Amino acid sequence: MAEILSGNFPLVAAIVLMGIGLYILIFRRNLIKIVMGIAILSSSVNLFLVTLGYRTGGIAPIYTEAPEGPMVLPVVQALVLTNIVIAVATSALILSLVIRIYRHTGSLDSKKSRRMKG
Amino acid sequence: MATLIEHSSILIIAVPLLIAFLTPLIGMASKKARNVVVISSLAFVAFLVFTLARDVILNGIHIYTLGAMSPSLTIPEGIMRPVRIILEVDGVSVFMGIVVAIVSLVAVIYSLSAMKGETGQNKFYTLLLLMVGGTFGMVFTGDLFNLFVFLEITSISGAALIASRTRFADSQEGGFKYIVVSAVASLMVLFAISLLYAQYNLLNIGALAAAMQYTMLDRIALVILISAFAMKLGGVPMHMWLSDTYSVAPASITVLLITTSQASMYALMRMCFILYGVSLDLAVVGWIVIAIGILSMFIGVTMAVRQTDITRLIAYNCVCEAGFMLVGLGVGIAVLGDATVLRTYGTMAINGAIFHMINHALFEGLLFLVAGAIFYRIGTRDINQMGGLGHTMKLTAVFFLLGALASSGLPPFNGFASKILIYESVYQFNPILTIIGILVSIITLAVFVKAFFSAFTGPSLPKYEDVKEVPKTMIAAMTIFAVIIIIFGLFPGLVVDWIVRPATDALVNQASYIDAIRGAMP
Amino acid sequence: MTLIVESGYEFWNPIVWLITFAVVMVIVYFFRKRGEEKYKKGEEQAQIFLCGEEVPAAEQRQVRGGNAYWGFFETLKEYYDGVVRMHTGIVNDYVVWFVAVTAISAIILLIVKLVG
Amino acid sequence: MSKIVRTVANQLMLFVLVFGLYVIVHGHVTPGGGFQGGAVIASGVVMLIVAFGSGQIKKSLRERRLSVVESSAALLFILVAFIGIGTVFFYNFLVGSRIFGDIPPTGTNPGNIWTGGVIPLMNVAVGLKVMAGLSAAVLALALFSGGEEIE
Repeated sequence: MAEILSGNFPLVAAIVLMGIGLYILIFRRNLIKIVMGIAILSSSVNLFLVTLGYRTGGIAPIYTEAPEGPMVLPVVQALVLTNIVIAVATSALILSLVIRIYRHTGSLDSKKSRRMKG
Repeated sequence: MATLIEHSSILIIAVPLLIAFLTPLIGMASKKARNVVVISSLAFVAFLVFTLARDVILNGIHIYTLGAMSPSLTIPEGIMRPVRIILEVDGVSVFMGIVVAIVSLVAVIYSLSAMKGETGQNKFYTLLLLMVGGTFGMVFTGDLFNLFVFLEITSISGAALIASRTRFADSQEGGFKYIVVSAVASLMVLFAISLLYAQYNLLNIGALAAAMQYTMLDRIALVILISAFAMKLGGVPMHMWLSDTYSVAPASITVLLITTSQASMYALMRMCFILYGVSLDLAVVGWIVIAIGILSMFIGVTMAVRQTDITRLIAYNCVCEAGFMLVGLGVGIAVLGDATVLRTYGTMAINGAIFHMINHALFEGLLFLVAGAIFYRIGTRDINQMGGLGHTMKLTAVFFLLGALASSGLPPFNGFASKILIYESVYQFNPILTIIGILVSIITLAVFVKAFFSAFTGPSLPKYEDVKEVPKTMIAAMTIFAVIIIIFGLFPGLVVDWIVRPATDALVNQASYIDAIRGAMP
Repeated sequence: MTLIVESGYEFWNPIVWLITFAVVMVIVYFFRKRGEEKYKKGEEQAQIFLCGEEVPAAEQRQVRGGNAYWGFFETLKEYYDGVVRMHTGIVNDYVVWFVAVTAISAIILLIVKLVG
Repeated sequence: MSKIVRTVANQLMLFVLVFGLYVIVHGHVTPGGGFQGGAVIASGVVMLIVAFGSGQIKKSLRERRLSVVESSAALLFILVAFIGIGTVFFYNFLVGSRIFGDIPPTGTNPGNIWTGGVIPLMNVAVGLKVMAGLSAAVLALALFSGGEEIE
């Protein structure tokens, strides 16, 4: 058990982070916390992806003064970078919308600030 | 011309992106020039889409590798799998491309006068073109990660556009809900993609489909993909964001949001039919999709009857129409493994679902544009405040009636042609589904009777006596939709033969999709 | 014939439908033509008649959309109470539904794998 | 903020700029690239906003100019991709030419900056775009939460 856990520790951490993110998104009604929940969800997926790209003994694929040895294929790294960029854009947009919602309704609670239901 | 067709799949995505960043610069100099550039670029894109569609339907799948002549050209050599971004355009892709091309052109024409008084118009057109480019990207790409990126591009630009009228509190709320839901859905899509990548070290859809083992992780990935895309297309019970969003966005943006929902449905089809294909538990997955579809039909339409906000009413009707497509697709998935059944009614169900997609975009688009026109003139969306508008806005009333009749599936409009395909094929699969479908259609008619009579008929109210018909460009936009609806209604056979059947053939023929990507590799 | 949508064992041809519709319209027009011809526009008979009462203003005459289908909602009251309560409009609940649907479908697929 | 903070921030901004530009320009030979370098510079702008207040920064960083820089940078990126369309979109047409055209040996090498073809150009474009875009976003958020409305 301990062996499996130590080998897959980053994967377990990613799943735990995903659980935390979804927990925040489900149970926290504060709009800022919802933004944080999305950010945590995004990081969990990033962690998961980066872990997939790890190869024992592989070196980073940067040729500039690299040591000898097998290099990893940097696909997941590229994916994670793209996802980080997207996450930045998403958070900036959501935060500006949250500010606007607060200005209009005077509340940061997703239950109190809603206008539409039914 | 041959070169143009060869490059058209990337040009269709890249030209809107290029013009998107050109518009703020032109818009600072002259507004008129900006409008001309935006419209002409989208017209050029539409032209490219049609030529590409003709070529794909006649000559088969197009493959376009970005950045190199061959999909597997790498340094160091020896990586025998596609690692580059590859666009793979088949029948379904060009079908969706045609939908997006028509709708985006109409949306831009409509917003010329509808958004005239708003601030930040340069950014509005930038975001609109980004959204169009993103939607084209979603339907043309052959790469799972690229699909995710374009999904996010459409989500982010869509949310910014929904909230673009900053003076309305509910617009901000709608934009917030849209971006939260989209972010969760697309992050879960990325998680599913990473589950697939973990096993096969592949991101290309065709190559993944060839390698698919259908292990436990694949099942989890499939479930996440289905529910995430079902959320993005507004399937019950994950549809609640849709009514909140569609009802508060500017009308021209709502029309584009419909196409992004359609693109999500396209992605769902791509995952089920091509990526997993016959290897998945067809009956179970088919019934899951059918269950979402039936729920969408029923809850969508019963909620629509209740609404007093006209755009919200149409938005719930959108949920209901999406249910029809899901039922058709679900039947198609459920019988995919059995070749004879597939031939007798399976392809017909998929035909109906795909034909309904373009019809849905047309008539719901028309209805939303009409609702936007009413809002433009009287400044309210509340049905209780309206009345007697038909006395002054005669053309708008006619357009609403046209869209309503097509949506409720009355002959001889296009909605009937696609719905009868779904009814009759689904009847052979399970008669109860058809009975529910016809019932739902009847309630849909009741929904629009309520909306039409309380908005357009009745004595002309004194407070709306000086309401005029909307500006000419808005009328022109609605006319385009109306004319296409009538043409599709009168000649459904031609449409089915020319664009719908090639799309269905591409969907049920997983092997040709895989072979196309294999053929491109050395 | 490409103008026809064939759906297995039925077909739908809008041209035939339109011709039938036109014929029926001609018959209807024929009957209508045989009716009274005394009606003239702009006279007293074009006015609204409410048993001699005064005709209310346009706002009062207008039937509001919110009043439509009252009986329908009254009959389906229990259904609507449940469904409307489902649509809370809180963004957290949207995520709950997504997680729930994912979990249920995953469980279904898992059971299928264990059974079959 | 106090005068000490302002002065230090003023001096530090130079180093932040240099480091950001270094990350952008060396994107194709070392870790980093356009987005990372642009984000470094934008974080320098955040430092200035914290030190001087958003109202002061708004005067020197005009919304309109940032928007122009952002759009033209994005345009540059797509145009570079478009030029390659003689072969395919995103084709690296500069390899072997005079501009960034050196072809490095495959394998370990000392890191020649004059390589990479269009990739350094795209890095610069992305760096400019991220720098302008993120600064504008941060500035707008700062002004926003302070109660000012921005176009």
